[in-house]
Amino acid sequence: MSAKNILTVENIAFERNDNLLFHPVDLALSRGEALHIEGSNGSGKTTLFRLLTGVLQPSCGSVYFRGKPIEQCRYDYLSELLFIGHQSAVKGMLSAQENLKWMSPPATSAEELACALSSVGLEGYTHIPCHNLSAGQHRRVALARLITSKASLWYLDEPFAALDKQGIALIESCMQAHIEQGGAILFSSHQDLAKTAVRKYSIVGYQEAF
Amino acid sequence: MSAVLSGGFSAYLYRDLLLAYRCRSDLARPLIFFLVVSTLVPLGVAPEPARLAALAPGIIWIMALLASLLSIESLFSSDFQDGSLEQMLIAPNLLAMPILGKVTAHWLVIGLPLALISPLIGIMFSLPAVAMVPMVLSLALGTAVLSFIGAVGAALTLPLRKGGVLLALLVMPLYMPVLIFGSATIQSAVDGLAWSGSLAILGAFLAIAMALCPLAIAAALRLSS
Amino acid sequence: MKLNRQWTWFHRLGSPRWFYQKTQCWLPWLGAIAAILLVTGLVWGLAFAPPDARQGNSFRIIYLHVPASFLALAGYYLMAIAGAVGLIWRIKLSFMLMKSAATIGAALTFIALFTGAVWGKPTWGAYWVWDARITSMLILLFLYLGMLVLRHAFTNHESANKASAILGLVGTVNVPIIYKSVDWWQTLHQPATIKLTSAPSMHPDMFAPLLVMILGFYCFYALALILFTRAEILERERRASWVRELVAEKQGGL
Amino acid sequence: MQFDNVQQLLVMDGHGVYVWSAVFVSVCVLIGLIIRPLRQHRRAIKKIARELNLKKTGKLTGNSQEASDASNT
Repeated sequence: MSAKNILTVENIAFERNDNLLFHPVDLALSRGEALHIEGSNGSGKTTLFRLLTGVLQPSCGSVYFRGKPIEQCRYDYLSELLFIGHQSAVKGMLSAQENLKWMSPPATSAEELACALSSVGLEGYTHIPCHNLSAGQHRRVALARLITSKASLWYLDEPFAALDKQGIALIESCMQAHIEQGGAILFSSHQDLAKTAVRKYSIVGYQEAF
Repeated sequence: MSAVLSGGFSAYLYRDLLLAYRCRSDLARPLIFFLVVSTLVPLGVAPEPARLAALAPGIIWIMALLASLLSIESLFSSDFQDGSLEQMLIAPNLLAMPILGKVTAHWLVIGLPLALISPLIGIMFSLPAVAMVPMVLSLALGTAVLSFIGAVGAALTLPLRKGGVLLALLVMPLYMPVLIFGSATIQSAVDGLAWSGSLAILGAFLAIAMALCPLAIAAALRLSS
Repeated sequence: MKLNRQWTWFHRLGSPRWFYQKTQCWLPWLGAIAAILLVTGLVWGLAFAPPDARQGNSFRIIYLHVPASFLALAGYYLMAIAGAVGLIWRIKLSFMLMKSAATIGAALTFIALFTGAVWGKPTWGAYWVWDARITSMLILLFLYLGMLVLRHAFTNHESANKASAILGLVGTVNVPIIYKSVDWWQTLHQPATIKLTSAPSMHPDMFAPLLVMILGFYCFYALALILFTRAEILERERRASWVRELVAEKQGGL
Repeated sequence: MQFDNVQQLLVMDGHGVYVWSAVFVSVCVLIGLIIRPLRQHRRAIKKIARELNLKKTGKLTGNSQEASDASNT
């Protein structure tokens, strides 16, 4: 595994109730590159993300971060990682700014938080408890982390879900900027990116194990 | 990820206390339950002070145990629903630290108030004054142990929809030693004996629970995703 | 396909197929030994052992109560160890052993409780007596029931196995604590009554059948464990090729 | 033999009912612990055999049957 690859995945498979969820996955991701994971509903994309972040242990195969298995370099792998899943991990009782402050590096100042929130279109909502906001706005608070985060490796599970046109364009520009700065992105989505060039990888659901 | 998350213990303790403070009204729920259920006993058993005083140590402890059990289920379920549990699992720091932070926050918010309010029940049960201090101390220490063991049950039954009763069944056998030594502290104080021994054993339970429970909770949380 | 877990002998030992075939020939022998030990022990204890001076003939229940409670406790530790092995090395077979040990353990604890309660009637005049031994046996039964109920609550087998393994480990830490605290609680509230299991101080004629019964129960436990696990293996591995050949061959033979 | 005849064995000077009820229940539970896994074992074999037959007959009537087989196992 050449050190250039920030992430290498060697035929990962996961078994639930004696059924393999998807055909073993083999992929590699290097700096300054985005990989678009395609797959029908229920083909196991979310499970793949859980396997990549190390929350679930694969039935066979393994994940390498810069050439080392993630079990051995857990600390620096996870400090370099930003994962945004289906759920937006936003607390209803906290305000949008408090939520973002909680999820971004401690050094970020109040101005940075405010400008990140305004750039995702939440100017007036920074100090309102989030249970008053809509699901789309919750999603935007979660995605504001893309601006404040310093992680180099991004895992985005369906970032464009519940977002309007303007939100999608905004997120795509963030991803474009991140790639140009040498970051790496692995994202799953049902729609294609308009501008940025991406490699595609499709997951095939598995009917029945061996 | 970010230093705030890797701060672990203090970060989660602060956040959970802030969240509890934001919805202060449901903090009173376990306390009101504790008071109401304790008033059932004289109605059910007998109002004579002598008989009540004989029952008081056990009853107060059982009510505190049930109040703590009631409130433990929501420890992880709100984080599980909105996805912040997944972020906790991915944080680079040791998973035991956020768990310690959350359980301490739960104890500060539920266990300690129960202990502080228990003299009120003691007076209602005509408990002798000498037993008030050991009662508060044993309840304070005991509810901390109950929070740790209850958190293990809550983490195990997290992915299940109706985990409430199952949580009680799983955790009840593990609560019994704490109940035995907790009510024994008050009982020996009422009888005028030295009560520091059983209190020390409660402290030992707390030490064991604080060391081992986070490991079990971490393993159970990883399982729930 | 490079398997990231290299096949050590430990893993081969843990493969369900090896277990299924190996135990095929052990079953008749184990069954015979267990039957002989249990029958001789029971007949010897019930008919030939001398009656106890104080309790008369009702003490003969000891020949069922002591082995059952002995095995119930030992079974709990075996279950927890199987769960731990399954969790650490992720061996399917040890999870199956754990599941079978949970069922057998619960049944043995029930036997211990029932015989203990029935024994209480002639000795203390009441069916349920809060004697230290019986109370800790009751708590052990609740621990077993907690394991079984938790296992059935999960739809996905893997998380059911892991959750009950974790609960088993938490339980093992608590079992000695529970036993010690119940003993301490017993001395606090009641003067020491007749200790139910005063085995060693018994007359040799009484003690010999007890030893035979304990050995018999151990063989029985191994037999039941193997039977339960074999059934579990067939259920879990029904898609494996060796299971299909086995069934086809058995079908051909019928 | 401690007792002269069977009748005394059953009565065991008054304690017989307790001893024999305990023995009866314990033996029933022990036998149950043997019968249940055996029955479970037989049921599992029958289930697998039925799956095998389904697959065998499936092959005879062409591949379309195969697809429906795979989905419902």
